[in-house]
Amino acid sequence: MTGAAPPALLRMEGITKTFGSARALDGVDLTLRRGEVHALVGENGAGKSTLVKIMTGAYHRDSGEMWLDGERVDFDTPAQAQAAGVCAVHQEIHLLTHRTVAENVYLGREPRRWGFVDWRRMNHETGALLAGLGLDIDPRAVVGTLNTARQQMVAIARGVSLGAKVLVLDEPTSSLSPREVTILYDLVRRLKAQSTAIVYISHRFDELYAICDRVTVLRDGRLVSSHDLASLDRLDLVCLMLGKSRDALRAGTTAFGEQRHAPAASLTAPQPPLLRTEAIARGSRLRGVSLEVAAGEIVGVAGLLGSGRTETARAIFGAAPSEQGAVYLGGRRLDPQSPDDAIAAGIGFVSEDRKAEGIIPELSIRENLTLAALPMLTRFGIVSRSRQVEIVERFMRRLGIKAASADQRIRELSGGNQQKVLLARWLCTEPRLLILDEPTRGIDIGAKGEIQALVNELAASGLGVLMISSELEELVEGSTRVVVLRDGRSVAVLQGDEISQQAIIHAMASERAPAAQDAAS
Amino acid sequence: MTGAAKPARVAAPPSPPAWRRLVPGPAYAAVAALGVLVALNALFTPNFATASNLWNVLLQVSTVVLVAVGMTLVISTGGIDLSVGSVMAIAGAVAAVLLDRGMAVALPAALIGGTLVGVLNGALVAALRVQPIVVTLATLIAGRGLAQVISHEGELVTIDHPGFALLGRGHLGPIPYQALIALASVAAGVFLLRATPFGRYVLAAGGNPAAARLAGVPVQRTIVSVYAASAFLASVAGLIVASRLGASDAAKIGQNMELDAIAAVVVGGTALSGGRATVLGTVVGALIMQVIATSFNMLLVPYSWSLALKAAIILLAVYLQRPKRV
Amino acid sequence: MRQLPPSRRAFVSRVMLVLVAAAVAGCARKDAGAYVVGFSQMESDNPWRLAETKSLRDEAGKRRIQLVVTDAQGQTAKQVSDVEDLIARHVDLILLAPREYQGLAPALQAAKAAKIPVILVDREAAGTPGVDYVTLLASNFVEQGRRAGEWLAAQTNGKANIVELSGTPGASVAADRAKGFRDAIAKYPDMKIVASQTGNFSRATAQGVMQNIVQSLGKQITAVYAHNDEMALGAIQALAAGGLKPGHDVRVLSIDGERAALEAIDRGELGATVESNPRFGPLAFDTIDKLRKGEKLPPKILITDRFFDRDNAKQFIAEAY
Amino acid sequence: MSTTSLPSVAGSRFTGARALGLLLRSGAVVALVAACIFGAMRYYAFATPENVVNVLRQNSMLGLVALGMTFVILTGGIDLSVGSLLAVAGVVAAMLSTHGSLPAIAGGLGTAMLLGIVNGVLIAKVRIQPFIVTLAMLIAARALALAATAEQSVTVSPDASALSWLGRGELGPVPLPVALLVLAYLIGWTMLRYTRFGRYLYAIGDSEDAARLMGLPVDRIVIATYALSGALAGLGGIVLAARLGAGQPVAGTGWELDAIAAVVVGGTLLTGGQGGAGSTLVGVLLLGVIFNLFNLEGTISPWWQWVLRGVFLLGVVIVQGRLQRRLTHE
Repeated sequence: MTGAAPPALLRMEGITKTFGSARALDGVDLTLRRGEVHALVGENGAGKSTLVKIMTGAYHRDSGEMWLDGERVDFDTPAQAQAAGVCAVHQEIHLLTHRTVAENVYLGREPRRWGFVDWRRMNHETGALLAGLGLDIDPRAVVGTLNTARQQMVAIARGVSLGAKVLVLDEPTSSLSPREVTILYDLVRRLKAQSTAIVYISHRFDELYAICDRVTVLRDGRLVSSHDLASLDRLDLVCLMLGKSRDALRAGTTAFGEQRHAPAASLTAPQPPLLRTEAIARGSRLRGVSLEVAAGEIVGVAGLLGSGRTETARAIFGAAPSEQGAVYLGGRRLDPQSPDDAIAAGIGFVSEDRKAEGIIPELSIRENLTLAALPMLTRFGIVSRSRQVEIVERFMRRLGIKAASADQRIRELSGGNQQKVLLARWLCTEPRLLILDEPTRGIDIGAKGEIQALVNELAASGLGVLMISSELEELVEGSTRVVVLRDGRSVAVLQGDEISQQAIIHAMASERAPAAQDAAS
Repeated sequence: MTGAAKPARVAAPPSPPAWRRLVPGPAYAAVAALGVLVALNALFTPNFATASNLWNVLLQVSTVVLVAVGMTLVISTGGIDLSVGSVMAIAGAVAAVLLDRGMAVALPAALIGGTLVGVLNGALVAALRVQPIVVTLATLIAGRGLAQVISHEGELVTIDHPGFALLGRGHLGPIPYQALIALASVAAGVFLLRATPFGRYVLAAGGNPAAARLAGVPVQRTIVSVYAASAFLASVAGLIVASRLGASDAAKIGQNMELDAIAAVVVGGTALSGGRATVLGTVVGALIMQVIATSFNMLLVPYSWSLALKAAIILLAVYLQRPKRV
Repeated sequence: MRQLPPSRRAFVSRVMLVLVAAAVAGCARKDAGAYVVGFSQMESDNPWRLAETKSLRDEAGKRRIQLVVTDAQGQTAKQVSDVEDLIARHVDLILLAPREYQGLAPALQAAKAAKIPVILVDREAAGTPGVDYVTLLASNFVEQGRRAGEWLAAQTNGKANIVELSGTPGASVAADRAKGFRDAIAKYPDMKIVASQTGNFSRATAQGVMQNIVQSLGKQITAVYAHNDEMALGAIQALAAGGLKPGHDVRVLSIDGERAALEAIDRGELGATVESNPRFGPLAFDTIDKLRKGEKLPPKILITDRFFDRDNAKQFIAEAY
Repeated sequence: MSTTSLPSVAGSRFTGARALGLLLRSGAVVALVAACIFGAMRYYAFATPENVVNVLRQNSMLGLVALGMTFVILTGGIDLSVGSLLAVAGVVAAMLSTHGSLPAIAGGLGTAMLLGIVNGVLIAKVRIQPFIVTLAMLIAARALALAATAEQSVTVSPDASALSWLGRGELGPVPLPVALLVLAYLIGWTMLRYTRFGRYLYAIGDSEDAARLMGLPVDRIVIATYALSGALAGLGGIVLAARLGAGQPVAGTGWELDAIAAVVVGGTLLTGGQGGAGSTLVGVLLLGVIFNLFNLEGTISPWWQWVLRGVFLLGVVIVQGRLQRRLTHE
């Protein structure tokens, strides 16, 4: 640390927090300066969220000290922290979805007139606030009717209106499109100029380098180091996070290994593709997507948020059946009307929202893993316990699922292990086609690599994979072909050497200049 | 997902010892409470610890157990069934009215009639996604009226049929038939939940319906089946009560049964939020409530005291079994 | 409404039309000159109440008087509301079967204000006959309890261990029948109530409760006094199940005189039942006739209750309710 | 800086959602109007001032209870204990009436509110589900009422004139219970719409986690809500006792279900966060008018009344379910 550093706005020293027998934080220090964007990084379980929750009063620390503006502070509740100027915008946006934007922004400190809520003033001031932040959002709109990006903006606006000196953004871009990301950057820079300190948590290195000034790295609840980001290259940062030396890492950031842009052997043979969709459409979000997947192939699906990526997957899987167009599997028309139809035909689907649409939290790993395969494990209406156990053991070993036992509740596992169980749920049905929607979102780098390698291996063994991802590296390195969607339509198919981040971005945003280019380069 | 409060890698809970798997879920508190209650009664209540009283308690608890097993299934899907009492009355009424055409007509008709109410409940909950508490509140009200309409416009229809009387009064050795029927329903419940796909589907539908649907679980069918099962078991209970009484008392059969059954379920350790179920726990819960009622009768304690104790037991049991905060 | 889309507006107006048609078709406007009697029944969930309502309906039909019946579902609050609705309907007279002694004052006041005469049926309510209501057609519940007690004393030579199955907690009939019985046995030091638990006037509840008491007291029990026949019938089942022979080891007696009870007497299981006659129809309408003719009425008219035991039960089975 | 414009998809959907939301609530209003028109055409006695006052007065007590239930349901909770708390308050008020009106009213209200606070503390602090806590309170409070009175009704002392006035008095042509009802709903409506406390109820029902993270004192609000529900049930009980001239330990049996039905029929969602006082009042009146029509008809057997009530409730709920689904799907 240089002696010339500006005075700290918020300082945390020796923060320790224990849950039961697990030490979540162990003597962590953090210093925030005025007007800086401070990245907080680390793998799952590193203690980022715990640190933030202590900072914003949601948790109480076991020991350690905290100073804000040079004064010792001690927050018992989020309310106290907010009053002192420390605010958080969480990853799952915590807003009231049935209430209006203005109500959300002013919740807890509504402007009043003679003791009663002054609606007019509340709406007016919210409008002014949003406009001041460069946002065009109706203060009377019900939050639930806004898209995720706008909800995120509302959450930030709330923090700003609270007069936040410290604003924590926890994975703010996880559900934003590159275009929306630039709006967020605008906002962050504007706040920075107003000398707000921003704690920025993200898994995406592009973002960190694009917007952050300094970085604090945590690992397993301990502070690894704090740096100026400019003096640290990506590889160094990954090494710090993983606690590995620079040499131990492979060149690529994904685990798909060698670029496998050469088409799979099967694709060259003149056999019908495994999956073919013909201009499938549903409502206003899905307006004509055609794509093909051959056995043994990983087909990437790229597109901005709202381009119909997830809708495509759900239509092929029958969860939200297409209203027009056709879905062919193995040359025969399928048009699944429910997941049952798709499953029976040999399709598996791992949803992007693991928590809401993937795991059954109270059930064990065993039950979660075999849920889709139950009809196959049933004889005379009874589930064969021995076959169940055998399958579960086989897949836990093969996928390297780390758990105390197959009877452990799935909600106790880490995100990466949960994702592996969900993959195994489909693999044990022996599917022909696997649809993966954001297979590596929100999981730590180690598990991410394992899953990517596994997908690669599966495809090599003949499975067709349709992989939706918002990580361009993943698409570029993993896919034999990439289908690019825009506004609910498939607009481009990239093959072989055509596949590059530049090309994908170009296709995603063809008529506009690739706005997110600086973020993605 | 960043830096969760429960780092899985740091603290993977140890695998439970084998004996723990015998006692399902978090029902230890309930089992312990039952043990304490029985022990206290054996010491202080005259004639409590006798074989004949054992059969007596089993006899009385069996209808609640029947209904509560169904309720366990419903609650583990995250639902609730307030209509069980009225379904009991409907089944009793149908049987009473049709008995002069023979048991072969009356019994199936009663069971089907009662079960149809459950199918209606399930269909409304599953297909129209109306909240279970409202749907079954409506069928509770309408069902009670219907039962009275069926039994000749509210009359108390006397049943005089020796075969039918066996259902509620017959014995196999010292064991009452109805206790055997209840036992069968418990066994079926345990078996369904543990060994069949249906059981997994019930828990999956209760634990995370969206995920269950995407995993190919027939969620709607499962929910309809669960309400139908609850109504079917309630119908059986209704027939037993009618048989024991020798009359279909459409106004009173099954009154407040929903509360007794729900109490048994929650005391037994099944969470109202769904996704977890323990049929054996429910049996324990029902036994606790029954032992309180029986012993208070035997000790001739005023009614209001036993109510107060019941309330306390419900709270205490749920408090002890509440899931640890994460 | 201004936000309704057109199709919905059309739907609403169609519904309205149907409603109007239904209303006009079945219009229940008061026929000029017809005499309408309102009957506020307190509940309808047991045979006794049903028999009472039926008796009034039948008699009204016979005399071509319109009878409007409301059911308070066992709630005093609703009964007050029911009476108010009858007043609003401008009935000419109200028969009121009170849920409780207390709590009906506002109903009586309202009727008085509307100049609609009220005749109380089967139970008393707080107020003065001739002022707050015309008269009371009474069952004497205390007397019923007393007669039961005396019969038991005579049968057992003043020596008995009695289990009392009482009615719904808080119901005045239960209190009256308990009181009369206690008054009667007070003279006999060897007649003891060894257990008194509520059976809620319900056969099922009483059966369960009795089963438990049999478990605890067993052969000590020599008599069961139930506040109504339904509970007695439940108790008989429980006694038999517990190995005690009803009518032999244990004398069972109750009040009401419903058909099932008379049959039980005939079988020798039930010792006796004091009639609580539900058939107020003829008496009620005779009283109404007298009132319309301007005759002076006594403050209380007692309905005669018979007493059924081994000697006479069989001959009344057919006519019992 | 220029205003950055985001793709504005929300605008058009928003008005549609709003219209449906309005219909969701106005569905009950339409039904109420229809029932009234039906009654007025069919029964000469229906549209008389006398009958209108009757309906309002008869339903004022349930109305008070349902208002408290609305608050609780808005937070996503449920209060099954209201019927028992009503009985406790009535009984306590009647027992204290010999000491004068003030102790009687204060004692009754205080006891019910205290029990409501117990509910709230168990729910907010001990974190047991509302359904279970209030189910236990339903049983325990009834036991309390029965035990305190030895299962007998308690007469309200004639000396407690202010207490009696509460149940039987009149303000001009308006019976006092009705005035109280109107006042309570006015205050309730204002509270929900124009006070922080009211806004917080919606916030908690919408998302308790979000409310907590936004710094709302969630526990305190939840406790206050159940206290309020208890107090309103208590007020209902006191008015009822005053009206009947007696505190009955068995009063209010099953009223929790009637209150829930009224709230639901009005259009408040049991999931919390949506609905309001006005819609509950409509729900109460709608169910009240239906009972009134039954009585005016006078020839529908009680059991058919049960059937009709259940089917009606089912119908309303189905229609609302469909509207609600359309609302969430759009």
